[in-house]
Amino acid sequence: MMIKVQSADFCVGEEYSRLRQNADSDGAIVTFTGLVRDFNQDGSVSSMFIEHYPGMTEKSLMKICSEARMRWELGQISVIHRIGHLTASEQIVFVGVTAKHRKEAFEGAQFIMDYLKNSAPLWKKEGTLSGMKWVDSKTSDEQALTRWYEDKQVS
Amino acid sequence: MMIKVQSADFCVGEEYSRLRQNADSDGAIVTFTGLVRDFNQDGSVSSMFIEHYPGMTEKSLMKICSEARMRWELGQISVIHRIGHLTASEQIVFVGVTAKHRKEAFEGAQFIMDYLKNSAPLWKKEGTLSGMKWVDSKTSDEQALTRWYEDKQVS
Amino acid sequence: MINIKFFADFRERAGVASLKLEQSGETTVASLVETLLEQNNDFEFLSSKNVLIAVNQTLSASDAKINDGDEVAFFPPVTGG
Amino acid sequence: MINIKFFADFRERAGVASLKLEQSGETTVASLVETLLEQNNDFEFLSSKNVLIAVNQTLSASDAKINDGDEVAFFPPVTGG
Repeated sequence: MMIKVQSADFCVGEEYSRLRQNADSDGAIVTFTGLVRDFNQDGSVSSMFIEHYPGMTEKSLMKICSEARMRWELGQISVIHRIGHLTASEQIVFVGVTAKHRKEAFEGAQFIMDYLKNSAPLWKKEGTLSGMKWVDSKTSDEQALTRWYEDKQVS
Repeated sequence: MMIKVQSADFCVGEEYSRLRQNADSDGAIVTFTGLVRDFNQDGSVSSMFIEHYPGMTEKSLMKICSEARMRWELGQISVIHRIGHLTASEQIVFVGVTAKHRKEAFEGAQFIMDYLKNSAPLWKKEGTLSGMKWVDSKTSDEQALTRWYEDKQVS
Repeated sequence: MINIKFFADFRERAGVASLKLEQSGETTVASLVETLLEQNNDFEFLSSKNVLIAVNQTLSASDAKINDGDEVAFFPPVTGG
Repeated sequence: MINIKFFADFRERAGVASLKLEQSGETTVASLVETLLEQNNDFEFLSSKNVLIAVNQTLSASDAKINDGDEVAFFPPVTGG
């Protein structure tokens, strides 16, 4: 389990190689990368600032990954979240998961992203045409969680 | 849409970069990579041979990707499947998808893999302790398809 | 002329990767299979349950129509990915 | 002493990132919020519906118990990822 909260960019190729190197007998590797989109609900986004709660962010990401491990048989897990100033089309977040089978790898990665979006203490401020503005949380992100409720819940 | 059926290995980092470069306003990139696992139901796998139906394999993969596009708003799609001789822990298959939102990217990539496993004319022969042996198709792969049946079916 | 192809396990059991069969007028995959079985016992595997059929590289059922010049392939359930 | 932190929009509205509050004996987050509201109108945002609370860096409810030395954070719904 590798958790990083950093202002520096990351290289998906390198992260993938690290996961693969340690994948042992796993046959499936799924990666998710989130990018700054060059638009959103309120108009053109030219830059972004991501604030976080130092210490708690890492703790929260660790907890989400542990919860994913309790639900699926997962091998390697890597989560990287960037903080600070970002510009359009930059990489924000990376989640990589290895597993014996593809279903576990897909679901594990998707679960981690859904919970990260809803419980990791990170906040986006977007630079739009009308100035810097805190991004509102989306109900679609809350809804995304409901599919994982059958079993148990990450607090 | 980029479909490749090749004996050469591929580089996930490069494939990711190509997807990202053309991602335009997409905020999510999901990649899946399948590896030769160093074991299976019947004992240790040391090598593998993948046979395909030249022409139909490409046609079938194109059809699966088109079907995925009809169900989700997807941006870039890349599918690479290797053929010929492979050894343990080598990369077999790559699926990469970009989309505006993560849900679409995850589901699109998972859908493509589920249908590829069940309808692309490719066959694995594994070198086990007891000689080369054609791999049996798995019921779990057929079951994986059922979640996509709600809408319509790829023939 | 119908162009017939076998893949994987079926190719090995048939002992050939492809063969051509004289055919005049429209027929179906099912009657093509009957013709093959009459010709040679090695094609016995074509009567098993797990036979996938592609006509001109598109998955098809055994009642699919075939005509002169068509390509018909027989193969076991796929195991790629 | 309770160590109080604010993040994002709340940090800007509070006008401070953190502050310390004298506290003897056990109390709850809810009564801590009352104390803050009595002190300063700027903390009005703490009575809105969308306030997330973390006690010692773990998401908690407003009836969570807090003691001397605890860290209590208030922040709006998260928007990372």
